[in-house]
Amino acid sequence: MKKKILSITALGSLVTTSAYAAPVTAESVQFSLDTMWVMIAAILVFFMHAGFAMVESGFTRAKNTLNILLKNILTISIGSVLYFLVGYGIMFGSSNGFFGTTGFALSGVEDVGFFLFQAVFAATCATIISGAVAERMKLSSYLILTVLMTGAIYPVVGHWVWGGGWISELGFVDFAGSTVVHLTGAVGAFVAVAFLGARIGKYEGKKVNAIPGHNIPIGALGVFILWFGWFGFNGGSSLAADPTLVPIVISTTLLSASGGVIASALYTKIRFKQIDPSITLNGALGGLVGITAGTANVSLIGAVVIGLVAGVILVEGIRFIDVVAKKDDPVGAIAVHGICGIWGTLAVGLFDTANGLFYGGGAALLGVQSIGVGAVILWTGLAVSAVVFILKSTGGIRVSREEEITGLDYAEHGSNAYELKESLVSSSSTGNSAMSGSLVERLDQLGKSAKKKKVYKESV
Amino acid sequence: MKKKILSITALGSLVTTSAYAAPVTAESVQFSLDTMWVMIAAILVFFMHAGFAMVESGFTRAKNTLNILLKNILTISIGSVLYFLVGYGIMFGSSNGFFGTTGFALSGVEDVGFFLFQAVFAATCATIISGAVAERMKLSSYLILTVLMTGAIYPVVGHWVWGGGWISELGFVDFAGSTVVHLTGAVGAFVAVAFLGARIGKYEGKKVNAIPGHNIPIGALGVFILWFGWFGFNGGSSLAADPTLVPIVISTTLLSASGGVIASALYTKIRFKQIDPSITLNGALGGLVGITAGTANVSLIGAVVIGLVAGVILVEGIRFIDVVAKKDDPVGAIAVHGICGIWGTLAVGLFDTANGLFYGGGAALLGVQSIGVGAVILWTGLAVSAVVFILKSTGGIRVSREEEITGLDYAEHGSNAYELKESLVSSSSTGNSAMSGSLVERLDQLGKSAKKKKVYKESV
Amino acid sequence: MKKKILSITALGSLVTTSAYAAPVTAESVQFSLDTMWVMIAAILVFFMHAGFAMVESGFTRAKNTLNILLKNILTISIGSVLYFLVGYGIMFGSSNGFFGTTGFALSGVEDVGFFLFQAVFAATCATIISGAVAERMKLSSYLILTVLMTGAIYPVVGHWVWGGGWISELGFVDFAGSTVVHLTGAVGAFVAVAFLGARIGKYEGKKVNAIPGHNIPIGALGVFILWFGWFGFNGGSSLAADPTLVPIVISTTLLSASGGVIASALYTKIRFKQIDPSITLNGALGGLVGITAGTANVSLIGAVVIGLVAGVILVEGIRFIDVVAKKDDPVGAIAVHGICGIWGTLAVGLFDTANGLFYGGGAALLGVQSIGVGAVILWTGLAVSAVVFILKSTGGIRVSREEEITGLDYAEHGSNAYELKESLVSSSSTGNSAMSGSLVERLDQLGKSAKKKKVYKESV
Amino acid sequence: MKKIEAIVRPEVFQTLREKLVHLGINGLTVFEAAGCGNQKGKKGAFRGTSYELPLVSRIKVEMVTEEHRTDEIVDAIIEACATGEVGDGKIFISPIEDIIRIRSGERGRQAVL
Amino acid sequence: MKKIEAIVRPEVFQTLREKLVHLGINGLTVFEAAGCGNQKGKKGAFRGTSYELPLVSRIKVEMVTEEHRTDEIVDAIIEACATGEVGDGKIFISPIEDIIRIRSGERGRQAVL
Amino acid sequence: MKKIEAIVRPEVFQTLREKLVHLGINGLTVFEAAGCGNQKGKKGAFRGTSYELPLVSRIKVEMVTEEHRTDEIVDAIIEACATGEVGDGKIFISPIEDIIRIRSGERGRQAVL
Ligand SMILES: Nc1ncnc2c1ncn2[C@@H]1O[C@H](COP(=O)(O)OP(=O)(O)O)[C@@H](O)[C@H]1O
Ligand SMILES: Nc1ncnc2c1ncn2[C@@H]1O[C@H](COP(=O)(O)OP(=O)(O)O)[C@@H](O)[C@H]1O
Ligand SMILES: Nc1ncnc2c1ncn2[C@@H]1O[C@H](COP(=O)(O)OP(=O)(O)O)[C@@H](O)[C@H]1O
Repeated sequence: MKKKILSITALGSLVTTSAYAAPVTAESVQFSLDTMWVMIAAILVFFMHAGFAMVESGFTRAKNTLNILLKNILTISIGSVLYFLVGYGIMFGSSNGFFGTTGFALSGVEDVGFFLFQAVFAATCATIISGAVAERMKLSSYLILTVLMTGAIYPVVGHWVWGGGWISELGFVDFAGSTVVHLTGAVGAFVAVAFLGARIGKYEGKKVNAIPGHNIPIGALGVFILWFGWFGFNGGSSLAADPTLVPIVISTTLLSASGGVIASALYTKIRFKQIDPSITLNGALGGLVGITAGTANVSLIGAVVIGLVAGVILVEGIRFIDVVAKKDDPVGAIAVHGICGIWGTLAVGLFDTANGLFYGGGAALLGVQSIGVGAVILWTGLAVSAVVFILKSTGGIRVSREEEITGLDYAEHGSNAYELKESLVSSSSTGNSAMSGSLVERLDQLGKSAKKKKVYKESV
Repeated sequence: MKKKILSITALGSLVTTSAYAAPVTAESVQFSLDTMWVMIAAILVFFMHAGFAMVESGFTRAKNTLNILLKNILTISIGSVLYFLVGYGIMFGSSNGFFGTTGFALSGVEDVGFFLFQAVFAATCATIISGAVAERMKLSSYLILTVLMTGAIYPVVGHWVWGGGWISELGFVDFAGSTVVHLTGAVGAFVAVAFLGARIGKYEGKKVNAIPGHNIPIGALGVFILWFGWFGFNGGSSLAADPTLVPIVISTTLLSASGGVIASALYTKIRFKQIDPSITLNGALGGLVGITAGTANVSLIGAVVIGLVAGVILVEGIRFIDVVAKKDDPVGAIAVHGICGIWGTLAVGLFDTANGLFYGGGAALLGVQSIGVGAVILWTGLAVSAVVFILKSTGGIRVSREEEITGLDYAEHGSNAYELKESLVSSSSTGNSAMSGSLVERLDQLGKSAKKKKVYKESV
Repeated sequence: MKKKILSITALGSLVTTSAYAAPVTAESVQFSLDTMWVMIAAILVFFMHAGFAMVESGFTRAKNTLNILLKNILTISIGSVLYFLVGYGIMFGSSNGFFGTTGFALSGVEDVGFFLFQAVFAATCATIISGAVAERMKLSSYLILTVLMTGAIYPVVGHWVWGGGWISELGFVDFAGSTVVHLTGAVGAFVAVAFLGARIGKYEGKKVNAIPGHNIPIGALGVFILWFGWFGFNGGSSLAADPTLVPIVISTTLLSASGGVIASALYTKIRFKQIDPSITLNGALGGLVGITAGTANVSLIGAVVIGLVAGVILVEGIRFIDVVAKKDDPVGAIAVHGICGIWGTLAVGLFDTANGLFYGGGAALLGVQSIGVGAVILWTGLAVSAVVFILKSTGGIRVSREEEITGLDYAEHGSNAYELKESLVSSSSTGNSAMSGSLVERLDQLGKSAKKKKVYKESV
Repeated sequence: MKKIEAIVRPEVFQTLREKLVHLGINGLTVFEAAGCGNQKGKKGAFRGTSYELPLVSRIKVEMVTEEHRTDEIVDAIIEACATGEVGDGKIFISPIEDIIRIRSGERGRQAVL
Repeated sequence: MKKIEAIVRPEVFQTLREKLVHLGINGLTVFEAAGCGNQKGKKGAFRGTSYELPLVSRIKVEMVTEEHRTDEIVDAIIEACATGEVGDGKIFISPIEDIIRIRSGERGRQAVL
Repeated sequence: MKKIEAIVRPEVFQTLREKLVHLGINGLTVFEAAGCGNQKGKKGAFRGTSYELPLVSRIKVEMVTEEHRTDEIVDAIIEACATGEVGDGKIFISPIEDIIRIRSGERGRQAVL
């Protein structure tokens, strides 16, 4: 993305000189077109938040649905405002070598469209965490982490790679953010999950239990929405309506995601004897994360291969995180955004049609890509660890056992995501009410526990 | 929006002179670009109808879901056709001082793109009512009201403000329709609700009962879809692909909605001790309605503040309508579109960077904004009252008590939105059928009643 | 679409000559704009796959939901890759008279954007089948059919009509594919259904049983998403950002869909005494398929009429397929895409403002349109019959009776689309698990059968 | 001890519960049910095809109580649930031989106080 | 009076209902249930992890009837619901001491006619 | 034969089932239920309005067994389900006059082996 930034800020001066009333020239129209394309792309990226919200609520349990929806809508909201006030300045302000120090609250910034596109990216990075920590992290702790992710941790990474910082100087290629956005989010997720621990009932001794999602259709819709939005995520990263580039970016995006789906389906069939629908849906996301770094630099065939590999890596990655590393990630965010993010970044070193290893470009680019990945993991890992450690030491980051069993929706919000039976509830001792303690929903709220004869108090 | 209309209709002559085959000039390309942007925006606005449908069905009960979906899809359909045949002419036809009188069925109208953008707006205004009257208004009465809203009542308002009518002459600023679209819809909703009365079981003596929605995830999806579409709603209202304006409009829209979410979350936490997820989701809509009037005229900081205030006003507004005014509005449409619509319109008088009170522009604009608001409330209130009064006097606007208790889906359509149990139903005395009277769904259908020993006949 | 292809490939040479760094001219900007519009349209068409997935899962039973979602996401994935490798070459490669023979894996193809737009179309055609064969076709057989549809059968049709083949030479008008895409898909669906047979319990002697969908709200959302995407489907088929054409295409699309909704609602009211919500939602799709052929060639009034007629035809078409032809099509795909596809294609012969019968153009065009329809039915019917016949003879295309009764989700994937009760399941004999054999879901899984005292073995 | 099983319309359940509270009957367990009897089922329609719904929704309320209280409970049920329309439901009374409170292991009368 | 409780497979319920209608038995109440016994549960899989579903779905049908009709009802249930495969279910017969029709207050035999 | 009905907290059901399996009790049928008693309900809130949820979720487990096994089953239930907190639930024991295995028509003791 870096190179284009320069060209757009060069053109940026047009904004003042060729205002709308000024004479219309081919250059001014091209500038208008570039701007509109980036706006449309930003709107598509915004919509990815609907996708995250649906994926994360669909792949977790009904009793935590309101909470996860709330986390998602608050993430984009807090992320936008924070990035406006602070994050953008750190990411694209004039550098002190490590981060930017000007442009807070966009003071002195002319290119509002560029800010907007970057703002929806920042929130995307933060929301990756919400899925991994679902069903047990305190809302308040999560929100503090979101503030720091969008206000500081992510912008520093962004500064290094896209803001003209030291990683970009090495020649690191991350066109739309396999590393900058996805890996950063996933490292944050990994650290948070490590501090949080698994959901109750997930691991029992050597046993790994399955905790299936409650509404796969909306999860699947979420995947489609993410895929749809990703065309803006990758396509808009060209930052210009370039007819020689954008169609290629859109095509590699489509083909890699397709490869991810196909490979995940086939590989789960081989590995588990039947196609796993939930992992296959994740396969699309694996392919998308995988192509994000190289979307403008690889061939269409390269994109298919990157997607296919991502689809296989994803299946093993999910198993690894779940069974070997024993990190309880309900929606597979760490495997999707982290492991496939690393794959995608390194894949540029292999498939870049100019400098990639497979195209005779040698291993230099691959080396640079590895350094970039390492640096981002290190920084994000340390920074998020510090934040989460402090939060954990002061008040805790996890809801109580009772609240977790009851479900965060009822415990934190006194409400439920789905209808209860009308006839079984009264809102007063004198009146019939319109609500009810459904037999069915109640079961979900209570869940199981009590192995050790300890039952939580139900009065809240 | 008014000013731009002029410039586009000025350029409109290009359509005939510079047809596609004509020589390509910078002007003609800019015109193409403007047109494409407005088309894209219109498509996004169209999609808001999916958002309304999801919000309204998610926030009401399962037994009325088919009915509300039907109302939504019929609204956009009837709205489009009616606006084409009549509404556009009344709104943008040459004026008799009070409304337009030419251009019916677009005769003599060249700018089909402008019509299209306006048509999806008209349907938006009408569909606001469907949420407020949900779960009890007769489908037939609702449809007649929709015909009149899109064919006459809304176009008159539009004529006054955007069609060159008297309100616009005062200098009234309503860039994308906080007043024209949202307040108009909300006033219609308020009047309809006042005539309709509350749902059975909502108010019992002094008690206000909660009637929670049945599927908050799709409600949340609806909110995201609306937000997504709103970028077209506000962004397209520039009516031109202006790179100095559109990014600012998109940014103020994002930031105000974000502010609405943050404020609603915090304020419900303070007010009710826990964050209310359903109101927080509404908070986004409050922020969006709030910024709609001033989206092109306020600063980014101004947008954040407008959104934050809208988020607080919304919470109090919902409580006011629900508890004090005792108007039963299942989805909070009156507070979202009405109260935040008024706020947004007046906020221009405060935050307009050129003429706003807070920017040293004095109170003149605020006065004009107030007059506009008052005029729209008066006209819409009277017009809708007349319509609803006549409908109520002739045949009634409300389903029977029995139908309401059973649920409109079964009562008006003989069907259900969700699956019944297969094993409990037979479609004939001789055959096994594929349908069923589910234990669970039945409870929803029947609900409660019978305080006074009166039970409706179940045979339909 | 044909004519425009020429103009774009003419301009295509610009790609090499006027690369991004080259001097910006009005022509180059217009070319950029055209490309971006087609990209945006392609992204919208991609999103239609989310619509298909939601419509098809919402209108079928809960026990087959994962399977149908999987079919949908695999269709777009396999379709994209296959069309890239083979399909595009067959469709747009240089012709041997019958199909194209160059351009495989896009070798020698410059216009990647055009490929992309066509690729998402191809997958659309294939996915139409998935709805009709839902709830009983083996996943493996379905996927083989998808491979052949997107790799060969559809590209041949496309070659004839849009690739410069013999049908286009007759003057056949199918702007965006009522015949090429929709009818082709529907004929495939019809043939597949004919070979497959009906779902268990659908027809019993003379009785036709209803098998309602399990989640109409997501079905309705799917309809809205399809409608939204259709603006790209029709609008992008102009292949250029032509301000004199695109607004008309978008408007006819909106108005025809609206007409379809209105007519289906009214006509079911007349025919069945109450408005059928599920058919009314289909009405939008009927209107959309109906206008697809003539979207650029008919007047706005013509579009309304085409939609209204489509809405009525649809109702009778669904009844005809269901009750008279006794072809069990769970989502009504054959009526929507096939019958309305034929109507739409013939309607051009009537409503074309240049050559239509109703505009004094005589019956010539109507004749040509009929020939095109006949040819496509013949070719697709024969080709799909051959494929399905071979598949049926070798291994079968239908899941076992036991699997069908259990539901494909559990039978083919060991999983469920919705949450089971936590408390009733153990994942090991020693531990409490997080999953459960819900009373409720189980009922869905088991269904009914056993008329003849035959009960399937439940151990899987 | 007796078990009283009342099969009632869902919509009267809250009224019944409140009436029982007034009688001092706190303990009860309820189940969702569906039933048929003199009251016939309903018809539905989907895409123009109609189908029967032969059962109607019911709630079953189970109370175990001392013998001498059965009559007043039966009266309370009739009062709360009778509408006079076909389909009001039935009450079944059957013997219970022993009751145990799980929490304390108490048996018999003690267990339901 | 007797209460007949039949625990059956969901898929045979409609057949049973029709058979009972032919016998002139209209009144019954049904419940969703889950059970285990000689028949074992099933296995599921999610994201590569398998889990047990130890219970299978069942329907319980409750009919209160006069003593002399129990045998024909039991026979009808066996006829409608026996498949010969493990898991067909059980019938339990227990005493009912009184029946009240809520609508009319009628008791005993009258209440179930 | 006796019918043992245990009304228990949903979260202890799996523990109970495993304990019964160890006792050699395989056959049982379970139902979702909701109940109230000494334990009071909960409160919920929606859009700032609070409402009562007077019932709590319960599972009912039904086992029909030979008389001489009732005591050990009751003990097993208490062991698996007692937490000492109000709301642990009840066990009801009632007479069963006959049992039929639908599959084979076997009656009495044979039918539940
Ligand atoms: N013999 C019976 N055994 C069990 N339940 C019955 C019986 N008869 C009726 N019921 C239950 O009582 C409900 C009402 O009975 P019904 O005969 O329709 O009305 P009423 O009691 O007013 O005559 C039925 O829906 C069914 O659930
Ligand atoms: N002792 C019992 N008490 C209560 N219900 C039982 C008992 N034994 C079996 N059941 C119920 O009967 C069903 C079928 O019993 P099962 O032993 O599996 O088959 P079969 O009756 O054919 O031998 C079980 O799923 C369970 O619901
Ligand atoms: N008299 C009763 N008849 C039927 N069910 C009862 C009765 N009393 C209690 N129950 C059931 O037992 C559950 C627990 O009873 P409760 O009185 O709350 O606690 P405890 O048994 O610990 O004193 C209740 O939720 C209800 O389902």
